[in-house]
Amino acid sequence: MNKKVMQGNEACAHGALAAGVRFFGGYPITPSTEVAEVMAKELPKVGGKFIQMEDEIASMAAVIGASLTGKKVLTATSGPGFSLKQENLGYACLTEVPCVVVNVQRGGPSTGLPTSPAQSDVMQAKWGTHGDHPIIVISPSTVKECYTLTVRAVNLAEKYMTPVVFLMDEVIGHLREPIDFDEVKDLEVVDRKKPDVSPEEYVSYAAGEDGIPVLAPFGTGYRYHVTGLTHDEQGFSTMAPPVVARMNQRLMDKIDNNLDDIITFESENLEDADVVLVAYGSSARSAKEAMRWLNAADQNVGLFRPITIWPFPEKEIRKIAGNVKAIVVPEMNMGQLKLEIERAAAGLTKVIGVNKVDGEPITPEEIINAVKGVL
Amino acid sequence: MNKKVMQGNEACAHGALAAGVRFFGGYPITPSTEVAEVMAKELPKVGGKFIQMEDEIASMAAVIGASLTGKKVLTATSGPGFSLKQENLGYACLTEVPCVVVNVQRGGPSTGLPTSPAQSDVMQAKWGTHGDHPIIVISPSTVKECYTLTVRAVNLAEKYMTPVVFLMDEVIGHLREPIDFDEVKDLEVVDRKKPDVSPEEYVSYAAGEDGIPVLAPFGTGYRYHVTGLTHDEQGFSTMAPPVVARMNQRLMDKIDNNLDDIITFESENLEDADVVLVAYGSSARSAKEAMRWLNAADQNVGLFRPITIWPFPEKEIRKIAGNVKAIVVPEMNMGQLKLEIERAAAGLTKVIGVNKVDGEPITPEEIINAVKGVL
Amino acid sequence: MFEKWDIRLSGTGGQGLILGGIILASAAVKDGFNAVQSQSYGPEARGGASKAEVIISNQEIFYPKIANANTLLAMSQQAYDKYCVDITEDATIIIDSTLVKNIGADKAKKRFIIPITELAKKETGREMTANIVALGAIVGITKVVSEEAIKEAVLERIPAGTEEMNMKALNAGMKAGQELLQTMAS
Amino acid sequence: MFEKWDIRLSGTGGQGLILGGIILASAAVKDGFNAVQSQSYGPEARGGASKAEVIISNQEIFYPKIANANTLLAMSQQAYDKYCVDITEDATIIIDSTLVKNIGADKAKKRFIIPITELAKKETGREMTANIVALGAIVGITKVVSEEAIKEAVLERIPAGTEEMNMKALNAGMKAGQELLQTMAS
Amino acid sequence: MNSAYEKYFRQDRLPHIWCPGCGNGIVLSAFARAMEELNIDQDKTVVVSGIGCSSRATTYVDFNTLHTTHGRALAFATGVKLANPELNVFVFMGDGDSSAIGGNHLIHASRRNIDITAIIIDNNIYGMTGGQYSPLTPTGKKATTAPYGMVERNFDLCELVKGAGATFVARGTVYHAKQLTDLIVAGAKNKGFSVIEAVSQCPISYGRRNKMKNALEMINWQKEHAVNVKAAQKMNPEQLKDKFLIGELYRAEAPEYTAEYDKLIERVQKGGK
Amino acid sequence: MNSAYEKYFRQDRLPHIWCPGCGNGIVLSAFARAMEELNIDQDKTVVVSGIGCSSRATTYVDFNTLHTTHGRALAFATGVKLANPELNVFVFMGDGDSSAIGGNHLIHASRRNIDITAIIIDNNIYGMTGGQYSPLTPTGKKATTAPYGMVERNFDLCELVKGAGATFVARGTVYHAKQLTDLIVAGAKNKGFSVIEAVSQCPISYGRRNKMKNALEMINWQKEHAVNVKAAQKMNPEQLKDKFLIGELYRAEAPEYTAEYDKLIERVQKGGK
Amino acid sequence: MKKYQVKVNEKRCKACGICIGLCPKEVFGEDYLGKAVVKDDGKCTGCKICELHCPDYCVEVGETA
Amino acid sequence: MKKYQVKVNEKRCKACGICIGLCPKEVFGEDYLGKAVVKDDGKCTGCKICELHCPDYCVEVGETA
Ligand SMILES: Cc1ncc(C[n+]2csc(CCOP(=O)(O)OP(=O)(O)O)c2C)c(N)n1
Ligand SMILES: Cc1ncc(C[n+]2csc(CCOP(=O)(O)OP(=O)(O)O)c2C)c(N)n1
Ligand code: SF4
Ligand code: SF4
Ligand code: SF4
Ligand code: SF4
Ligand code: SF4
Ligand code: SF4
Ligand SMILES: [Mg+2]
Ligand SMILES: [Mg+2]
Repeated sequence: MNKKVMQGNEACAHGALAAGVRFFGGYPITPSTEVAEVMAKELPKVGGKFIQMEDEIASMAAVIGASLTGKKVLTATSGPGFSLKQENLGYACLTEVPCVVVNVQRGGPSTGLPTSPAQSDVMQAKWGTHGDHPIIVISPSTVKECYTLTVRAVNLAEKYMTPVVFLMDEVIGHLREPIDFDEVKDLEVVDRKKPDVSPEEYVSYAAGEDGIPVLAPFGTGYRYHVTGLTHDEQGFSTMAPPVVARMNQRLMDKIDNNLDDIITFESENLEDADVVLVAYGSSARSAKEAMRWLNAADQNVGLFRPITIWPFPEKEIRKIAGNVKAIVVPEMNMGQLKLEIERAAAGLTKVIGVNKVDGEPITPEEIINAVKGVL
Repeated sequence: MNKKVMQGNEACAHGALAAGVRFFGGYPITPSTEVAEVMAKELPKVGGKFIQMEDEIASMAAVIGASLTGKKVLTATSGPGFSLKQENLGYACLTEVPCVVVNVQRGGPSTGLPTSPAQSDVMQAKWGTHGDHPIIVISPSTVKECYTLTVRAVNLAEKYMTPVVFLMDEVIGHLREPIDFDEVKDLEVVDRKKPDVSPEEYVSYAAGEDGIPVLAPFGTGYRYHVTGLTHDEQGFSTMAPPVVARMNQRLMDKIDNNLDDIITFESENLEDADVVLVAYGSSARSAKEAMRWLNAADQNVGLFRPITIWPFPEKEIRKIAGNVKAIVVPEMNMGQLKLEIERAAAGLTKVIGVNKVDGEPITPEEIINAVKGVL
Repeated sequence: MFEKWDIRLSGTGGQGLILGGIILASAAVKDGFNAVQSQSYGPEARGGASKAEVIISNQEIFYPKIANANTLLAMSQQAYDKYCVDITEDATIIIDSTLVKNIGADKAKKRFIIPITELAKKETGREMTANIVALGAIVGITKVVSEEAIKEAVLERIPAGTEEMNMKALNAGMKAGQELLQTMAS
Repeated sequence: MFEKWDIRLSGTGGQGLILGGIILASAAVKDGFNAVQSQSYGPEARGGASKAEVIISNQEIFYPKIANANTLLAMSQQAYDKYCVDITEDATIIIDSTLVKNIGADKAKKRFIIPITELAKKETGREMTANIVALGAIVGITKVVSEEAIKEAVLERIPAGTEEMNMKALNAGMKAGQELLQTMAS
Repeated sequence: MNSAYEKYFRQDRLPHIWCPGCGNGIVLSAFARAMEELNIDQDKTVVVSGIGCSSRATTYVDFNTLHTTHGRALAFATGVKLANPELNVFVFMGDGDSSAIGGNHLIHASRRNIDITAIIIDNNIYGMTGGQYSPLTPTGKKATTAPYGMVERNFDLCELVKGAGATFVARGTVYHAKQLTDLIVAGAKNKGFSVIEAVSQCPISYGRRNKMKNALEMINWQKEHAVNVKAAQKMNPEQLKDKFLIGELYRAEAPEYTAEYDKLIERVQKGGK
Repeated sequence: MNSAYEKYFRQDRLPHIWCPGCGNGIVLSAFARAMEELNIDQDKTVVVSGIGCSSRATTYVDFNTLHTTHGRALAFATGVKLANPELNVFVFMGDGDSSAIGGNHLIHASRRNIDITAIIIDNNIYGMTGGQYSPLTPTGKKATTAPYGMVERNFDLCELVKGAGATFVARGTVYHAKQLTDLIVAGAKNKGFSVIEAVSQCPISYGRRNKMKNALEMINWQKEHAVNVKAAQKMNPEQLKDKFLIGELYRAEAPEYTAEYDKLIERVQKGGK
Repeated sequence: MKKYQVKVNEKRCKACGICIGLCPKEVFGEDYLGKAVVKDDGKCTGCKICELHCPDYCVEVGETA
Repeated sequence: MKKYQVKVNEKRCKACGICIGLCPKEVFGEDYLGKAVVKDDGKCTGCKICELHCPDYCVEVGETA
């Protein structure tokens, strides 16, 4: 046993370091700043680079630039900063440059409640930038997961050559819990592929059978072009409709064809549940607490916790919807993932939101009351 | 008859002028630039102000600042610029400052296809900024509507004290069609309410029964505070949960309680349609053309065209879903509003997308083929 | 009767073809028709092939783009090569022989070859007016809009002070078109 | 048996209560318990009332916040007034009488009044160590964690060079707590 | 202070949220005295700020106040001023707010020479977020994101806005509180874009970390290191080592933007081109 | 040109998309010749650009090329350079790209003195979007968004970056194409942030609207209005009226950012604080 | 010689120590919480350094008789 | 005196007129599309102004015998 009490934000930073992140570009913002602060302190020790850029737009740009040199990269922000990163986040999606963007959600909209928790950037994490684009969004519920899932986020980014949004919330970000470092010391670490052909044969955006391109680090002898314009396999801009269609489709497919690998979730008591709670992030903790009490009172209540928020575990929800009286969705927002759950449920069951936007976390009691209303 | 052949972008600018817009702050971007160019030319003539700001963030800020002096304001942009405006768009939502944001959609993601049409910012228009927030989004299908609906957009902004997104696409923006100015000369124009109490009694964000606050123009003797922090009725920041909850709820309610006034749509042949096409923007023109041919071939095909995209005409779609074999949704994206339609349809019917992201508009033939597949 | 003209004006950036399209659409509106005009851009709306499309119809026009033109104007070799294949069976095609030297790729039955740019230079001293000459030729050949309407429409859209020059250009084009039409008819 | 401690440390920014909470949670972990620590911020995490919460349990801790504390430390008047109402029926409440002058708003049956800040100054010469004195008092009174664990935890989290001073503070707190406990028990 | 205090502060909003010894409060009183000296019409005055401790200033002063987004205050203010040039517009910003995320708006307001007076409270740090380095944190100093000392070069803010075109550039300090009022008055009177950098102290997030144990020590540091620009002319480089200049540093004549726009409107409405 | 052309251009990407007579092509050949003179390692060189006509440069030159988002080229480049300081980094930007939307990154790259060479093609206009005014459009000139003449003041770009801290600042023109190559070479050799403003012509979106009928006329305008900074020293204000300076305008010594960061790493890894 | 009365709004004083340290005449002392208290305003010269520098507007220097 | 051969890559020439106008020796003329054509490179002095200023890299000045 090698337990250390650590904050969620700190754990995220240490997870990133363990995953091999060696470049951090960011801009401070509550409640995510501790991620940057740990990186500023730790990166030089391992020969990595930390830079506080002039704003979030520049931070996002800097990590993309750094990633193109072959480094694993991270940036961290919260609501307003996440809004500012959107344009360049879209650039990373299209140019297929791996990077992890941490968003520790706080109360919104606008400057809102900078020190209060919320989960109101869930839809923004998928739809925040213009144009159709793929995205992977992962949401931790414990401090330990802040560590382990950051490793996973970095792995997914490198494997699928894509930005991954690590969607935390203020409760988890500032919570301190023990992590047993013996348990997390052997996590798998994935590195992006290197070209296995000579520079002459290399075609940057050709993408093999898996649909994932191999981008050689700048400076290693493979000269190619990267652009945010819609481009062809050679990486050069094109307006030819068939090429455009093909490239856009591949971009989506590289995620959509690998849902089984990308989507993870936790579930409990689904078998003969009358009501299933669907919750993520810190709200899933409230939901678990509620379930503990409800089960103790012999109520058949189950829990489904999406860990991968996007792509959304649609299939699993559909299945649950067919078997229950109601799905109850506690979220610290006005009902966002609930919309997607409703869509997936396709009228098979009621979907009931437990929503709260007053800057306070949802309590187990509030969930219990909602469940009692339908049982 | 007083017809003039005009471009969609131009018509939008002239509509804004007719609605009383007297301030434009923008930053050029294809394919929206003509809106700015017309405003630059016309505003000084009527004593209004045009400014090209240093970027889209600043443009959004400037129009909000100008609106607070009591002016009606407009800004215009496209994809990447719309991404950049998001943070301050959220600020306008929370501070309840009326403004109209034109987004002439182009191919994305990222820089994408700057001169090609797309409809891939539909979800972004609702979810692009962090935090839960209300938004009104309107989408025109003809050049005439670029004029008349811009007037409506300005009216709604002023009436509901909220930003309105005017969501065009490149096809409509650059299309030239005749407008008969005799037909549009008497459009209703709405001005925001003025305080009907003395400065001493004035409470900026108190909001009357209608839930809409009255913000006195700066400089008229009503001194108050505006902040993007979550605030109380006096406009000052607060973290008190009940106040936060109340203010956030009112913000949503002022839209949600007025759906009948805000939501408009066009429908045709819904009565005994086997298939209904749901389309908006320029794709609705392709859909109409398709319907014309299908009806000519005695097929029972109807059309539902949301003019207000957000809030979404959910009730209407639910009703249609109950009566048809399928809903077909042509969109120049990978299926965005389709998701919302699926949700609203709640499993009552099939929802089939006709999607295209190659930079070309959807042809009537493509829609006809999709319909034939289900008939 | 359902009447519909799908007209494509093609050439290079800077030739004023979009303005030509607008004028044509305006003229059609003056004649009481419905009309829409659109164009497609290269990556930057400059250089390379340029095209403007005009649809004119006595019914409402929904879909505003043209797949196959029934009238094509080609004012550059590149544009000719690119667009002469996307035409209807009985399309009319009008070619500026000053700029298009290799003709033959198209399968048009009604092909009119006119040295439009040369004519513009000769008649007005300025190549710039080639688009107006071309409009004249189109109207002269197709009669898609009335002479009156096209004149009015041209006058509305050109810079003040250039009226005379543009009328000269328009008339030259119409005359060339009509003459050619008669030659072919006879 | 399900054992759970809901401990709230309250005072003003700058008193080091969050560090106190972290140390307490760490000590609990050393003792083999589960523990979580959280805090709430004012608009800027500085000034005004500050609170740190620690939950210690022998079971997994899901919901990490505290509604009603069963142990409350109050190190400012404002914090006392604000938080002394949100406690369980049988809560233990520990008050720094150096800073809290008006006592009585709470309904706690187990109320311990200790001049924590004064004690810190006296024992170590530095008010700064009041948080450690307070920790000592909490442990002395509640025994929520072992003396060993709290010592280790303190030593792990304080700046090098201040070990002696902090041990003094901790011991002073424990002693004060234990003494008071005995007095009350007797 | 008293009369200025009573007139220009929102009494019901005090005490402010700033930490003990924070320089923001002192700058704000210097501002209030300047308003008094200008005998300004509160109804016709807009005070805009960004996000940061310093930007909370707008909560406390009794004008039309606009607390905007981080870094964007000048862009909002530009909209206010251009839409209604009759309004007096002042802008409060922090060093990070104005020169990091807001740097672009700062140089463009300077370029346009729009009639706005910007008061930049320079406490060398991001106070609000707890002490990260800013573009005005001196090289070598510590911050939570510069645990080994600030490795970047810092701006000379006054040189920056001068290079960008501001027509009134001054620096003051919290210690020289009276002069600060004078500089704000002079800036307000300049018909164009005026920048007053107010060197201030953040004992909580900057001082402690950089071996200045309290506000008093920091204020005394200002006293010892600031040299009036006029006095500096008679000093040699040796004497000026480690010192910074205060006072009116730069002035220039240039057309003011909103006035030029009004002329444009007049010209256009008369049919000009 | 020939050997530089063959070596440094992506032959298969030409002809470029620029309009007839556009200055971008001329600046790019000046750049290629500079690369030849520097005998640069293409594999170890990254060329970054933003969005605009000028920024299309990265399509045509045979390096590691990165065509980014509008205004952000320097922020991307900062990431590239800091992550791998062994790479030579050049950045192409337009006047709008660098000084409007990208102004903040420009001043921060200047402040950091990061070892990047920025070539700003100043054609006084937004070319790509068809002729809107930029912060470098001279007051009074016409643009589609300044139909009555540019009402704002324009930046002096070189003064701006100097005020922000750049350590090498130069201006060249397309007409003085050989000198432009020399300036790029000198900029590249400066260990720090170097800015070369390349005055260029956009006949399509700027010239025509401002009574210069073609590229040739615009190039000749450059010839007639540019004065070498050395020659200028001997000229009186009368003679310098309406003229602009070209050549090396400013140089300074300052620590380079990525080198400083490497020192920091060394210090930390040795256990320093 | 003029006489001055110095008042501290104790409620609002945040105990920053500025007035105490800056007053050239040592007019102020501090209470157990570090808040400023007027020890002896007889020495006050009316320079108002304290008033100008109190970040919380709690010091008031008035002229008496 | 050295002799020079001047070549124009006609395919790539965009007819901008720069080389034609800048050449001090009037070596270039233009064809019917405005493209540069070498009229007489006998007069060429090898100054390379044309080559340096062609935006489309179509002019090549070579030394001959
Ligand atoms: C877009 C955005 N990014 C980051 C933040 C977080 N933030 C709030 S204030 C601040 C910096 C404040 O520093 P400064 O401007 O120097 O003001 P001070 O607090 O020191 O007065 C930051 C980074 C934010 N609110 N919005
Ligand atoms: C965020 C964003 N805003 C606006 C644009 C549109 N845009 C593309 S290039 C450009 C300006 C180009 O001007 P400049 O930088 O001077 O380059 P030039 O084309 O003149 O070489 C603009 C505004 C964009 N692509 N992205
Ligand atoms: S953190 Fe610093 S700047 Fe902010 S209020 Fe406290 S002392 Fe002032
Ligand atoms: S628009 Fe101007 S800058 Fe752009 S390619 Fe054409 S001439 Fe060059
Ligand atoms: S006025 Fe001067 S002397 Fe009097 S108390 Fe204040 S600082 Fe001291
Ligand atoms: S300066 Fe003000 S706040 Fe500070 S100690 Fe004196 S009276 Fe108190
Ligand atoms: S080298 Fe000089 S003289 Fe010869 S053709 Fe070129 S410009 Fe003319
Ligand atoms: S400079 Fe080049 S492109 Fe221009 S005319 Fe001469 S050869 Fe042709
Ligand atoms: Mg600061
Ligand atoms: Mg330009």
